[in-house]
Amino acid sequence: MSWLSYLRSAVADAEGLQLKIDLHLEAFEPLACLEQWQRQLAASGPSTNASAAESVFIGRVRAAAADGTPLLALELEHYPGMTERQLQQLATGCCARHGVGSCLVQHRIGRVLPGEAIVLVAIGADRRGPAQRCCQELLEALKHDAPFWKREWRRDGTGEWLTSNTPL
Amino acid sequence: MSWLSYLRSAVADAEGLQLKIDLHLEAFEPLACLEQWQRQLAASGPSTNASAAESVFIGRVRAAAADGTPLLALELEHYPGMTERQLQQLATGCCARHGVGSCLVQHRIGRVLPGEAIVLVAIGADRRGPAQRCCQELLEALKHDAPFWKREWRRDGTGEWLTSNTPL
Amino acid sequence: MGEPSAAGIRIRLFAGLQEQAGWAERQWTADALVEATLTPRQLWQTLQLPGELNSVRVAINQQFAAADTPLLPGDELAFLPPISGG
Amino acid sequence: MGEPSAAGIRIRLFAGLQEQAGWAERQWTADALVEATLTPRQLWQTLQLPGELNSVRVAINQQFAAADTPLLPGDELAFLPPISGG
Repeated sequence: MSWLSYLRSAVADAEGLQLKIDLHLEAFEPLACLEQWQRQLAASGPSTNASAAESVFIGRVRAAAADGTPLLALELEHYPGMTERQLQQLATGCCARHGVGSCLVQHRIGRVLPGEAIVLVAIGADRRGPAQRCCQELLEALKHDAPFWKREWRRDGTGEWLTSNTPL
Repeated sequence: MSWLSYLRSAVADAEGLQLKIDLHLEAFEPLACLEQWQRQLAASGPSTNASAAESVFIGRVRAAAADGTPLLALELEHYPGMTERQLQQLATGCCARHGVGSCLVQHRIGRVLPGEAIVLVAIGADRRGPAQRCCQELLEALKHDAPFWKREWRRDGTGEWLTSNTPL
Repeated sequence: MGEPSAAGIRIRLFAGLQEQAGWAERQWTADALVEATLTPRQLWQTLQLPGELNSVRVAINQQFAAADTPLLPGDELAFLPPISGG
Repeated sequence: MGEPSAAGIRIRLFAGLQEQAGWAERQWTADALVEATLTPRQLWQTLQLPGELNSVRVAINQQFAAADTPLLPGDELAFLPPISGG
């Protein structure tokens, strides 16, 4: 399974926060990652039982480019080193602000096909409010403050760098 | 697998909305339900490809009762007929307001043990904003406007009906 | 379960309210309905249900309804204590 | 990749900016640094990078930084065009 091809993995447990961040060079299955993550949390002790509230976001590549034409693939460039560091900082800060217990971030890099997952964010907390707010805020943070760049490859072989995110 | 023991299932496809609502009398696995749901969506035609944005919420039974003592189990009573109808109405309205494409709601009834899932809401849309907002709004709606009642059973054998939800 | 008398009104209680009242379901016979319009509020008082009516929600035929909605023979009336789902 | 001269400043461009400039990485030699403080803003102008500096973000040693931060020998400087992740 290609989703096992983790590029780098950062696992932290600062102040009780269970944090895991991975960049994937090849397609990953969000639900398989989630399942593995829940097993890992369960194995890390009875005190970190399944969270009462879990908020999850999965983002996938659209079938169409920004101009409406069919999309061949999305190329995701990153800044090796800084991207991982920024993700770690953004996640740690966001989780601390909302007081949540666990955070999983999985992000694709490289050539991503329509329908494939680009990003997975999963936040576990004791209450639904913090879980949902943290999941949303972290998603916006990594969309705007983690160095990733998307290039759309169209069917005609031309490619164009995107200079902004899809509007909320 | 006990999660297959669906009590009732409502599947609708009004105005392009893919909707599935189930009440489970026995424990269900949220991720297995999600996977099955995604397969079902994929099988229903190429036009309903994997959504670009999917927002998911999973709620589980806490280990402690509202008064802090260990919880033995949560009993979930419902109003057979009205509960299903209300869920259907709430989901259809919420999805229409936010213009989302797919909606999965899974809810437990009966005796639910700590750590077990009570509720799963999964919303698929073309953009993250509508997916997230619809998921949150529908969760609040079903917490406040679908006839479910929780009774906490404590270790000492006493039980108490809850008269409100956990705060957001 | 109450008698399946379609001409009467089926009254249902749930959860804590059912426990406090000591019953889950009753059939209000049709002949008591002939004289005047009957509302959930009147039935709440007549049946001497516990607590305040404004702390519960009313459903008629499995849809939320106002406490002063006139009831018709065959209706299913339910008093719903505070909801705690999800 | 540029020369691993720890005393100079490594300059990196990404995505669209890299494509427009026509290069990905350069080494700014240390001897050009001795006279005065050097800032990302000055390097942006000196290197005649395309577009407006305020349309890009500056990172020094893989942390976001202000465009007027003094650079030190050994620093890694990056100009980041608008981000589009997630």
